[in-house]
Amino acid sequence: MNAFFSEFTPLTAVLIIPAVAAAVLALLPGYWLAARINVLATLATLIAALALLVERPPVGGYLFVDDLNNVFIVLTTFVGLTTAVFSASYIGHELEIGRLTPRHLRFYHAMYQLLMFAMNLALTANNIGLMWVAIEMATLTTVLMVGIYRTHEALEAAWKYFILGSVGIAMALFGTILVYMAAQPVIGEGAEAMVWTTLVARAAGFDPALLNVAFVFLMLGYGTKVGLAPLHAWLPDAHAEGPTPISAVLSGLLLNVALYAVLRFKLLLAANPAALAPGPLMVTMGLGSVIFAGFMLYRRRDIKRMFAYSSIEHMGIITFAFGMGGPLANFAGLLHMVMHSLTKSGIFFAVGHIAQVKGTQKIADIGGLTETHPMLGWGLVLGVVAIAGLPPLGVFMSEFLIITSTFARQPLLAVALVAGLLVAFGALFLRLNSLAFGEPIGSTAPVKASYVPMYIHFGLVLAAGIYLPPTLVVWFQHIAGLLG
Amino acid sequence: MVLILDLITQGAQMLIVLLLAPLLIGYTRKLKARLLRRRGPPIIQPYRDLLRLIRKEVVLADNASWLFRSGPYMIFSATWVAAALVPTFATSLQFSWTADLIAITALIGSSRFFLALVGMDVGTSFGGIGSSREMMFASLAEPAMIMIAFTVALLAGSTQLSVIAHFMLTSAGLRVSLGLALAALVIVALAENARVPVDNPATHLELTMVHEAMVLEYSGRHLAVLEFAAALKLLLYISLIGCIFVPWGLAPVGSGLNAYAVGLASYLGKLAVGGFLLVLFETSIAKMRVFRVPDFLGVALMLGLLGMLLLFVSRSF
Amino acid sequence: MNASSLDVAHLLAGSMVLVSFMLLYQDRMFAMLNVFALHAIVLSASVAWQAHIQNAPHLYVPAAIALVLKGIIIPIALHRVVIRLGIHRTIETAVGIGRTMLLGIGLVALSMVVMLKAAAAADPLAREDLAFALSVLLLGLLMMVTRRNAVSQIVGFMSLENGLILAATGALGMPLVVEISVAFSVLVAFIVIGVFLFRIRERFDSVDLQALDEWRGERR
Amino acid sequence: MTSVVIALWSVAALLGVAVLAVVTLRSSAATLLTYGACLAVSIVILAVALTFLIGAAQPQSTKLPFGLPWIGANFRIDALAAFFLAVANLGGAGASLFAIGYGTHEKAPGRVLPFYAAFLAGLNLVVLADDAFTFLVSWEFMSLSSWALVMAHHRDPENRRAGYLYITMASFGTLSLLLAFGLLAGGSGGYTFADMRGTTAALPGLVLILVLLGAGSKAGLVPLHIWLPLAHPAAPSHVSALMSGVMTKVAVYGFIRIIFDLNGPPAWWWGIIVIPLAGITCVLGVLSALMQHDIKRLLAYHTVENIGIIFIGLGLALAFAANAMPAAAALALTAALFHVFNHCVFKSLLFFGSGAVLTATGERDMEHLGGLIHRMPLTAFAFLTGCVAISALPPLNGFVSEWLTFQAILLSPDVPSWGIKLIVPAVGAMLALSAALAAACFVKAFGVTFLGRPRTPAAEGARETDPASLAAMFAFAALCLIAGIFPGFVIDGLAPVTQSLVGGRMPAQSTIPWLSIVPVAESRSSYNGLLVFSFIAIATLAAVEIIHRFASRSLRRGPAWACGYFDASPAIQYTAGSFAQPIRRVFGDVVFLAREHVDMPPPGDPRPARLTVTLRDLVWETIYDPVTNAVWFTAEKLSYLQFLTIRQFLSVVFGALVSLLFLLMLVMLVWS
Repeated sequence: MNAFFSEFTPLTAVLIIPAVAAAVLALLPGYWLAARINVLATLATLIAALALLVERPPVGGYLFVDDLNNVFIVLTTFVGLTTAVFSASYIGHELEIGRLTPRHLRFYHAMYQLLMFAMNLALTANNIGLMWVAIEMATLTTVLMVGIYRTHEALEAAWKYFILGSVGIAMALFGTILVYMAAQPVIGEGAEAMVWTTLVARAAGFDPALLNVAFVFLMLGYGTKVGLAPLHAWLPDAHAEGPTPISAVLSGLLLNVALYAVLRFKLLLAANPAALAPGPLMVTMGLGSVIFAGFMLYRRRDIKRMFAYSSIEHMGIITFAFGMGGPLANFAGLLHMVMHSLTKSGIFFAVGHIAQVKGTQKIADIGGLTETHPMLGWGLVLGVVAIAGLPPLGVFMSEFLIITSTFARQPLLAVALVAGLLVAFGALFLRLNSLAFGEPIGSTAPVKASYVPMYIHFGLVLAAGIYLPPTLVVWFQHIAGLLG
Repeated sequence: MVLILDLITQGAQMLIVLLLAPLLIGYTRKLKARLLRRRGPPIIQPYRDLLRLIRKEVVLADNASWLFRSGPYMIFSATWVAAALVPTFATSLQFSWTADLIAITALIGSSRFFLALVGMDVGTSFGGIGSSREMMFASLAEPAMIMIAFTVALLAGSTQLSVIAHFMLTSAGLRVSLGLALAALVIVALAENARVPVDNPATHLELTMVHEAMVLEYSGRHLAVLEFAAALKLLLYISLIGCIFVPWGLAPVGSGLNAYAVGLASYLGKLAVGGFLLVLFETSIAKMRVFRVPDFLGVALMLGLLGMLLLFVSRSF
Repeated sequence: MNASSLDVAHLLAGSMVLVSFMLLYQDRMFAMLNVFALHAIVLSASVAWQAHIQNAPHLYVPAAIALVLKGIIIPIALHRVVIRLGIHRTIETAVGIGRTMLLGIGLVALSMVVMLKAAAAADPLAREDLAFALSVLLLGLLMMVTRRNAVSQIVGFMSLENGLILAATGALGMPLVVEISVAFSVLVAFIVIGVFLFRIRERFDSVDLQALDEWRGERR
Repeated sequence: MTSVVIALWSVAALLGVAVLAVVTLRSSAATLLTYGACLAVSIVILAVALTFLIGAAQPQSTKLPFGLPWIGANFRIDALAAFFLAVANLGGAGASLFAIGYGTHEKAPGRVLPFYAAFLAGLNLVVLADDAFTFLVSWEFMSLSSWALVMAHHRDPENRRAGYLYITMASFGTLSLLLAFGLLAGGSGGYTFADMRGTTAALPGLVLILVLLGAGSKAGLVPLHIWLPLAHPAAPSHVSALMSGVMTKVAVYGFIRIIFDLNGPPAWWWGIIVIPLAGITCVLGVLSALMQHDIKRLLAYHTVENIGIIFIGLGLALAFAANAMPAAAALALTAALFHVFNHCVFKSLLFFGSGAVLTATGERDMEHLGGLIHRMPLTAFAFLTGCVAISALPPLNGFVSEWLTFQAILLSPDVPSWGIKLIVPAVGAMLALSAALAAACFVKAFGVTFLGRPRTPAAEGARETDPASLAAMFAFAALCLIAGIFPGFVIDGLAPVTQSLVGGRMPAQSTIPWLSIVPVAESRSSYNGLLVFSFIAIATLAAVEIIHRFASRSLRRGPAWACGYFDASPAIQYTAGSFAQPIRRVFGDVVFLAREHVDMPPPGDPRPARLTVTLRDLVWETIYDPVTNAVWFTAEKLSYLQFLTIRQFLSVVFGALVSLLFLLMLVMLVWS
């Protein structure tokens, strides 16, 4: 399995740096240094990922980079970096108030890098088996991080996540096996029949029925990770009970990685004319998630759990878009995924500091932030405005494209989607009203927080909403074409 | 030549309405007294009253504002302009096109607007009663008036009074809509001029007053101006009815002096008859409770709307 | 490969379904653990047979894992757990045994139809195995959702996983099978450790001595 | 540099001002700086727009590399846009001038200044936008910045509720417009207005409905108006002026742009939808206004009424255009646009006045005011002018546009369609009724606020407001008069707009002798504001002159008489509530299910007698309550899914798997 670590290219660097960093951090005591190394490692990974944009390595038997996963890799490494910066100040505070001990910290940082490694591996894997292993690894690491506070709620959340995740993994594996079985008669036995590039190239000859069954399992298996209703149960608690940087990474990255897997298999089915179109299933689950999450937002009392549900909603939108297909919708879906990652992780940065200041995550015990903590408060307002899909921020552009393009083809679906969005919108602003405005509630002590990551994210979202650089557009359009 | 003649007629009309208005009041009062078996004041009594009021000193409430003092003049002039634009004895007024029927209604509206305001200025309870009731009546009377204007305008194809009058003279047959409009206009006229059964110009029992309540705080020349305005308004409505529904005798454009004489004579006749009918009606009916008035005016509104609907539906097939 | 070898593979796979049914049927703890051990042993036999007929020696590794870990170690460990934590010896069911069996039969029928329909193209051996594997998987899941008892849910999960291994080995020349089975062993190990760690007693639904429903997120 | 480029630079400048405001927040000069800059920029855009409109220049468009990558951000000025730019920046300039004085009283300028400039920028961008994306971005940017302004005084829970309602309704409107554009653009994604003009939408009727929902919810059409009377008063007064005077107009612009310009030829039944809606809006708006005693809320409800008047004109224009009557359509459209301008002027003026009163007394509740005409005479005069204008009384501007609307109604019998024939008379009656009620309402507003005697110490101690505010108010008062006596020029200015939209125009007015206006032909109808004004002026002067010649000069001040029982306590004055009581009796129990309950204690009982009046908002009860309840009910029920046990969640997953497999089986069986 280590065969592909032979030579050190940007591609392998993306994997090796986190792996090594994980090993180092596991041994390294002392918070100050560890945090710095954590940031440096993610920075190096990001640089490597950017290098991938410049010159693309040849397609290997186990690893490969193409336009599609390149987007994900860059996004993952970037958010990984900003989150590391944020977590430096966040974890520092946790250490001061003694919620975490230095022993925990070694574990935490090691796991953080391990998670980065797993996600990058899942993204770069050119082998469905390898990808499956990587995603399982990512799941396990996040399980451990979610439970890190050792509170009852944390353990409960971790345990729930673990069990549901395992079942999801099992289903995904079964789907993978089925795909292999479909490929094996055409391609022949051996690893070649699990290699993406080969599979897609020769998918036309596969047994369509087998592919259909496979997709059901894959959709449910990886869909559990994406957090689509009704497989979402682990997601809100895992977000709410874990450390906030992990919530940011979960919402911002891990869900995307799982979605990436689904997309890959959708490509596979799309390449087989006889197979049932995966679109309708994705559209249904996506729409269901949007509406369901929209309603679930109303009764939430925990701020992090609320935004976790909003993540479910947006994953639903993205799945819906990709399910609709077509160059416009795919472009929009891709854009929406990027925008959501940036916005949602930014929101969690804000929420993390807010929860630390107020010493609680209960929405009822937080109020009037724009007065007591303008930077955090307006940051939260900006984030909610963005996530609610209001211009001029980027999420609006993707929603604009999704709705208009859908309405031209499937009016009723578009109307249902709009209804779901509106419901969610109402809930978000209802809570924002009490969080950011009104009489200040709770501690008004000044906070020493790192605003930089948050505002970098929002700044990017804003910029994207106003101006998308043509190169990016061309790139995304090409991918949208690929996704068909 | 025509222009000059028209200018003269316009000027003459302005003076005539000014002169005749108090006379009409005196005439109606006299008639009313007679019908009630009283002798009643002489017909020219209103002129005397006005002069007397003008000579009296003004007693102004302490907190009366500039609006209270300038209000009467605005009310008077608005009413006067409106009255001056209604063809009385000749259709060819130089400035008749300045304001059509709708605009005249609106002019009366502005005078009422200020009347209601000055009623509230001193800050007594009676002024408030008067203003609020007046506006409530108006809120029904004015739309009714507009409906009437629509009905007539749809028939005559114009909202210009002179054109309408000419049309009525020449080519108007008997129309149901016209009947409805007439009935509505009479009701509106009664309400607008604070006559029985809507209001009683002679009363001084506070809680029944509407118009009187608004001018309660006025005295001296201000009161005189307001009384004059009220008289003008009555004249205006009667001549309006005359001009629209019994236009006979109106001197047409560019006709000779004798035509004008005829027009004048017929106008006086119309006033006399109109005043008589008004008095007859007033003496034969009792004042109604304030909150029955809306029903009364609602009838007018409905009649006007009905007349208009009939025309809309019976138009252009 | 000749017909007899097919029959043997078929027989073994089929017997796994049978054992799954026995698992569903059990309502006493230790008996269930024993049946599970049997389940694992049959699995290892089937995997070994696959290794033999596909002459793919690396498949003996998962067979061995199945035999040693799931056939011997884990059942014993779970015995310990049951005794140590004083878990009830009878299994608390959410759905009655009888109806569970009926459901199970329905699931098997479903998986048969789906697979035979689907894998019509694939080669017969694999197709049969696949059908059986799917039913084992579904039965395992069914067991997880119909049993209130933590241990039996673990057992359900593991039988589910056995189904996966069966499918994986059934797929001719599938690579990474070893890695996958190893990975799964890790997973299972995690679960069992979790049981120790969180001292799960009666019910999967909660993770502490006093039934911890109220620790579920955002309780009312 | 073309007009559109100048306009865009000015918008950029406004955005720059917003940033600047954030930077210079600490300094004391921030207020003056921001509003001064806004004033200057608004005047620039106003000048550009006017020159464009008067010069009747050809449409100019430009394209920036922003927004949707493959179409960019398209901007365009044509006659319509120019007119609305003029209106918007007229209001903007006035509000900025007013705010130079008013803004100094602001407690939290940091929550107002940046968003104010941004709001102005948004207003302009909407009018300039020439593709769906840019339009919606600007549209929602406008809502967002104004939402922030509504939330400026966020500690008051009422304001928070208003802001929430507002932003939710705004988002609803935007999404409706989004769907409308989806129809107009079609599947190919032709998002530029140029493409939309070229093609006709799949379902133009549905587009109309969606735009009525979208633009109507922003403009305040019944039943989508509920947010307006809450949100407009909640903002600082100069912002209220902008929201009522300008933002609703921009919404009207959106309606005109999409329906008249992009949506292809109108169908015969469009008018039948729009006209009654507008009529109901008129009457309901003015009646609700009559029931208010918060002066700013009263003004906000009047905005609803005026929007109704404007939409009556638009609906008539649609009906005429659908029946190939371009001249009539031009008349109706001109009436609507004229009223757009008028309402912008006098509604801003009135909100300025209410703002001045608010700063002078700290009161918005008319029941606590009174007698201000003595303490703030100039404000009173300006406010009175606004009242006369909005009550559609000659010779001011409000009357002219309403008169034109009446003239348009008088042309409608020639429309062949029966629906129109039956609806228009009723709507005409509604219009007349609402005009009369408006007069009543503003007698109440001015009378209770400015006349009579002060009801509270706050009103007692009021002082005249600052010169900047007064300058703004008097400028707009002057505009009311000028537009009222020279309407011909405004109408001629609107000619290119109607020409481009309905292919017709009203006869040229400025050439007519005596500057009177003639909608169709002089034999039909004409009105001359100038002469009416001069007649009234002359008559007044003459009367004053003559009377004073004969009359006695002597004048004595004394206590008011009031039939002898004059009581010193100002509590006996008629209040806003008592003034409206007769009208409430007449209309209220139908429209609001008004109930009066008198609690009259028996003789000897020292309790005060108490009259309680209950009004019910039927629109809210019949439409919004059910929706909110449904949402909360669903949320409540679904929320149980948060509390399942792991096993139950597993069963859900299991169920999903099995059912999907079953479905797949069925599909495959059917397939083979």
